[in-house]
Amino acid sequence: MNEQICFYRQMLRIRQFEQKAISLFEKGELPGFLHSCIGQEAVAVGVCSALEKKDYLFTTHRGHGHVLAKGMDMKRMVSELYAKSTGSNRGKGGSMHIMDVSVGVLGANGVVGAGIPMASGTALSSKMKKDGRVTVAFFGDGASNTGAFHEGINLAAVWGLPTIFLCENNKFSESTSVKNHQRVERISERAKAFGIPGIHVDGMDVEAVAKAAANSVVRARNGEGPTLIEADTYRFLGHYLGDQVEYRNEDEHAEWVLKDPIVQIEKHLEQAGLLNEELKKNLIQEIDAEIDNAVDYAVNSADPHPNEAMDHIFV
Amino acid sequence: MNEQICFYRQMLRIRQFEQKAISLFEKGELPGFLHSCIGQEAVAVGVCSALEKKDYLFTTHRGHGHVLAKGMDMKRMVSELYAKSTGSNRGKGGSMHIMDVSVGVLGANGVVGAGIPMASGTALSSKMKKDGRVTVAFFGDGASNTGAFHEGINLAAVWGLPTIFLCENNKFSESTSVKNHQRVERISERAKAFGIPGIHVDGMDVEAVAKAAANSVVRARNGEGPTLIEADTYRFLGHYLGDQVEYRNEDEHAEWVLKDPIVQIEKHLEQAGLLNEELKKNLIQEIDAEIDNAVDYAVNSADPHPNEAMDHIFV
Amino acid sequence: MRTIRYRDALREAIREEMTRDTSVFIMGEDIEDPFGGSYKVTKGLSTEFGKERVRNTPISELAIAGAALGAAITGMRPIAEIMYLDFTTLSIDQIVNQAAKIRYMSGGQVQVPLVIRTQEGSGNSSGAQHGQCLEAWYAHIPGLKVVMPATPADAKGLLKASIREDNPVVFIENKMLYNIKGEVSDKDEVLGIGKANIIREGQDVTIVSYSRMVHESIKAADSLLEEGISAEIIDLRTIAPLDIDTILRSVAKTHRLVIAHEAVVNGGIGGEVAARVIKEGFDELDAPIERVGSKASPLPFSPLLEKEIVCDFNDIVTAVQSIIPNAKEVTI
Amino acid sequence: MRTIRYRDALREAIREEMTRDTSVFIMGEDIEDPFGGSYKVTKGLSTEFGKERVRNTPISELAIAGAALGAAITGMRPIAEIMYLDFTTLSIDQIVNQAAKIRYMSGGQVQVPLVIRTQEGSGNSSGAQHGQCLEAWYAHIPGLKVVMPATPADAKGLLKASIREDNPVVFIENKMLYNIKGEVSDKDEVLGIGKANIIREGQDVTIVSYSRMVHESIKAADSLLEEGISAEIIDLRTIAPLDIDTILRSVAKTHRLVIAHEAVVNGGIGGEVAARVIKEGFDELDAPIERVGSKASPLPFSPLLEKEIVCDFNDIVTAVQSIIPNAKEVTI
Ligand SMILES: Cc1ncc(C[n+]2csc(CCOP(=O)(O)OP(=O)(O)O)c2C)c(N)n1
Ligand SMILES: Cc1ncc(C[n+]2csc(CCOP(=O)(O)OP(=O)(O)O)c2C)c(N)n1
Ligand SMILES: [Mg+2]
Ligand SMILES: [Mg+2]
Repeated sequence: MNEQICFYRQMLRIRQFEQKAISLFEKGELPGFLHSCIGQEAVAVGVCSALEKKDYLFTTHRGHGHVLAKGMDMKRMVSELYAKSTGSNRGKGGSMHIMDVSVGVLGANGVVGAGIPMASGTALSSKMKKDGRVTVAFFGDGASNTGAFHEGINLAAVWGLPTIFLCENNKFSESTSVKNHQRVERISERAKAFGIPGIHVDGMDVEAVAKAAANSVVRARNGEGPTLIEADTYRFLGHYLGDQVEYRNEDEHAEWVLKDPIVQIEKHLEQAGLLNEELKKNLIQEIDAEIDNAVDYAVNSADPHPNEAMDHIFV
Repeated sequence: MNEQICFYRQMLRIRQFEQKAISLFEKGELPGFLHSCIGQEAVAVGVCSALEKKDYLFTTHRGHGHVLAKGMDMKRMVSELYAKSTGSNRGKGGSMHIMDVSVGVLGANGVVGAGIPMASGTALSSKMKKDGRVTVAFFGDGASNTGAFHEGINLAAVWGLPTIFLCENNKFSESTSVKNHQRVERISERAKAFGIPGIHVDGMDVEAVAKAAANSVVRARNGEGPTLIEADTYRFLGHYLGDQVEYRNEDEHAEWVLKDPIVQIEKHLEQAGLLNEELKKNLIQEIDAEIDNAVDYAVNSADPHPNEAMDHIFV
Repeated sequence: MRTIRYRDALREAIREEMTRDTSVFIMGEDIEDPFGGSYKVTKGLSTEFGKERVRNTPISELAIAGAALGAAITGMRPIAEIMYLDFTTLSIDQIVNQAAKIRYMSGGQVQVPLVIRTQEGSGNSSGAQHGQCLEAWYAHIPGLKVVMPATPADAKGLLKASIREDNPVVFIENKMLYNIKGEVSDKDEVLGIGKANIIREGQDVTIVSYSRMVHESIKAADSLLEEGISAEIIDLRTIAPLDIDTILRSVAKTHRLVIAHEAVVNGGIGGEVAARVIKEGFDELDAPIERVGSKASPLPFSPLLEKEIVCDFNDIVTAVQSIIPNAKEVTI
Repeated sequence: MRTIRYRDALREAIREEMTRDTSVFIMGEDIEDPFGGSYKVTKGLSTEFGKERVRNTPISELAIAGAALGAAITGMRPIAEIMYLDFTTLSIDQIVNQAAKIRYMSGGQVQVPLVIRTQEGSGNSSGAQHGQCLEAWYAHIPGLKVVMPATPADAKGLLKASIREDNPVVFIENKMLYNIKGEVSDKDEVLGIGKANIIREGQDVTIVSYSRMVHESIKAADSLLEEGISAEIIDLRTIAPLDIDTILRSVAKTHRLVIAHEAVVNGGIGGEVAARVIKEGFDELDAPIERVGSKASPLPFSPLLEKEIVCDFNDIVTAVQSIIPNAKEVTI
């Protein structure tokens, strides 16, 4: 498949997935919380296009896009959202702790910033074992104010570890605008504190993201150390499902919605004659079928047995 | 007194004090640990020359110079090192926790970096109360790798607080060379992460330090927010008394000893005809008399009564 | 008297203290309007008092606690909100190594009128990092007071007391209590920190509890009453200092003790209470002391598994039954 | 058998495990040669194994623990040295919220062969932030094992066991023990985590202890023997899991129990031990359980005041005497 179509398809898949998850959540089918990544699909797809299956990935509470793009099996993923025994984490993790070691997804995290030092650690592992893997840690603009960010990246810088620190600046930390939680203009500037390259990229442009990620991955695999990438993007919905988003600046929002990464690539592909309504409909159908299939699988899966509650605490 | 002579005298006072403390410690008279600031006197004196008595100061385990320069009473200070009841902290703090609220010394700290967020808090207090005070937080190159550094300074930046973050880059974090614990060339560059000014200054030149500090204090008092100052200096002795310093690069050491801030200003004053052997001898005599007096006071002070052990836990 | 929710009682306490004393202010993540805090406790406050006194912070738990401490030792009375107790792990150096000790280390030069407000508790599938009950950690630290209200009235009266307190207080709410309603006085009622409350008198067994488990204890006592067992329920309200006298007096009457908390049994406050009672009330005890708490596991996401791990009134009933061999007639 | 120091025993354990298994490595502040660590435990190791496997870190306790955890879940066996237990407060999110839970949260997808090595203890005027005994915190967390050796032989055998363990271990040394000497086997002896050790048999009272207080317990027992009281001494060695069976068996023999640790009494492990014994050995007890620990205060700098706060063998003697009304003849 054409690379661009491929990107498009993956972004669409994430968008459709998130929309389905929202509707399930609203129907009360999914326990816990849900943090939608709608609007940020280009970052997930662009970054993961530069990765191999063996590479490691850390994500956040807003991680569905990342793990789908990394290749996580959708059935096990949806089952986890349903807290079923067939879930990737056997129902013990949920959206906020989703993990799939088989495709290098080393976990979402409920503690903002906490994946960053862990990512330095897996990259250290790779460096010591010379296994050629790189690690990507996704996190948000809000996370870039945590001590974990500073300590974790500094350590990777000092040790020259193969890590990509991928900051999705989606303009919000919960209800707080990025303008009010930091004074620095560009988060990529923070790379200067560590003596590593800091790259700023349009996070609504999947190809730009893919290129920046690919360059950083090459650097990492060559032993040249970590890179901090800031992808400029926007959280189209609330912080979590149920957030009333009263704090949102509607002009800002409207401006960003115009930059919808999926709409952008659609236009692009249409102009290039690579996409038409027919193909689009087919893609959506195919994607929705996969999603429905995954939901069916989850719904029909067994709950965990109560006896399992005390399993997996110790080896 | 001429300002330069005044600087010189204060630096000399710190140097003589530290030498006395070392000899007392080596004789086994002082409990706990001792971290000498010999070589770093110009930073303490330069910075404190820009402060008023009401201003707040946070220091570290290596803080004797700072608190002396801030105007702490030497008798209460030595008594604290002796763990006497007349000590500033009544013998409960020691060198690593020395505090004297009466001159704005809000404490040394045993946890590297921990004074930084506290300094943002006292500055917040000043901002809210409009009391015109500024806060200075001293810390080392090693401390600039802590999460506390990142979070504490970011908060002060976001809130535009009247704080001066004063990093003494003395080239070591215990035994670890600054080259091995961070990759950034200049710690002052780290200011970029917060969108605040970062200033690099020769920490062996007391006047340069004084000027940089004065500028930052003006900024702070004018409500323009915090400044990060990196003062380039050198730890002439080991990390603590007893450190064998086997890790030291002797060439580097020799180079820095040539920049001894006290020797530099002596030369300067001599050339300007402001200092001669006579005056120098007098100054030292006067200083030593003060120190001996303080030591006498401490030695003759009572130990804390055992009953005081459980005092001061709660108000 | 009005009937209001726990969350509103907390807000009233903050509001009244901010009105009363201009040195009181609050800082934390996302507490400003219109969001008004993750659990909406601060809703309306930034609108009323302005963003100088109701301050949103970056995600910087260490700096939140540290800056609040700095403000506290220089004449302000900060309330620092840490969104989840789980995240106080990131502030804990400032709480434990600094705030709890600075008065002592300085030989009494400063006082620390600092409130760390946070919340804990399971029951809504928040998973392993959004519901831990770690109050025992804070209760182990000399220099800290630890307050854990179970009702709207206590929430208000104890938060007011905590704000007026000149020592650092870790004030722990429970997320499942925010919506419970209860009567709250219209007056400026400030409760005493360190005083337990006998919320129901009884003869056969003493149930000591606090925070959410108080409500489970009440359910358990109701159910026990049906089989003729009369339980006295003590709500500790403050776990440090511990009101051991109230407990001992009750045990001297009932001769049986069950301690119930949501925290994991092992290492929880229950052990401390048991050990104190053993030492100071040894001769009063007619049966082993039973502890009820959650199983020694991280919290699972699955609601079904979560129920397996977390204790409830049934566990209290079972514990009581295990030390009262034969159900008796109702004695009150 | 050789007689070596505790610190050398620890070094031997690390050295042997690093030799045996190339996935073992160590990271921490100032651990490389020529400095060799604040307490010189790692002296010589970076020279022998290289700086790839013996890694100095920046002052970044959160990142040290987090990076070690990342390495642990991807096939390495890291030892993370945190210079003082007081500073583990800065790592504790990674230890407690991440390392202790990641296996559980992931439904068993990873194992966590991680050792957090640190040290605690008072006695050298280090003050309030360089000597706290907070092991009870870690013992309260499901998913962690907590090891606290008292002797060189245990230090070696238990550190080797901890390094081979596939679960996270918080390994807590005591700074005043580094120079004590003891016999250590020449063989590759790996001890079992979770097994207490009866280090002296006795009839009249059981003294349960661990880490440095084991040595104070021995002094106390010697002194008690002179007045005719025969004490059995149990060294827990591991406080999580707790070897309750060994304790119960001993109490079934002596019918009296004293628990001694350097940590503050209130909220310490002593409460947990007492509560377990009360529940499972209620009928065996002839006297209240006594707990010996430090007073509820931060540690003062003054050596004189420090001695006031920290418990020692005298306190153990007094505690034993308080539950044995009349000194008897020597029974063994
Ligand atoms: C340490 C910590 N503090 C606070 C929270 C609560 N919280 C969850 S998500 C979030 C905002 C995160 O913002 P950002 O990093 O920008 O990620 P985004 O949600 O925008 O994807 C906060 C404050 C948390 N989970 N962890
Ligand atoms: C959080 C923390 N980690 C480790 C230590 C041990 N320690 C004490 S001083 C020091 C080095 C500090 O280096 P730097 O900040 O450069 O200050 P300097 O000693 O050079 O003045 C270390 C690692 C500590 N006290 N606190
Ligand atoms: Mg964001
Ligand atoms: Mg330094």
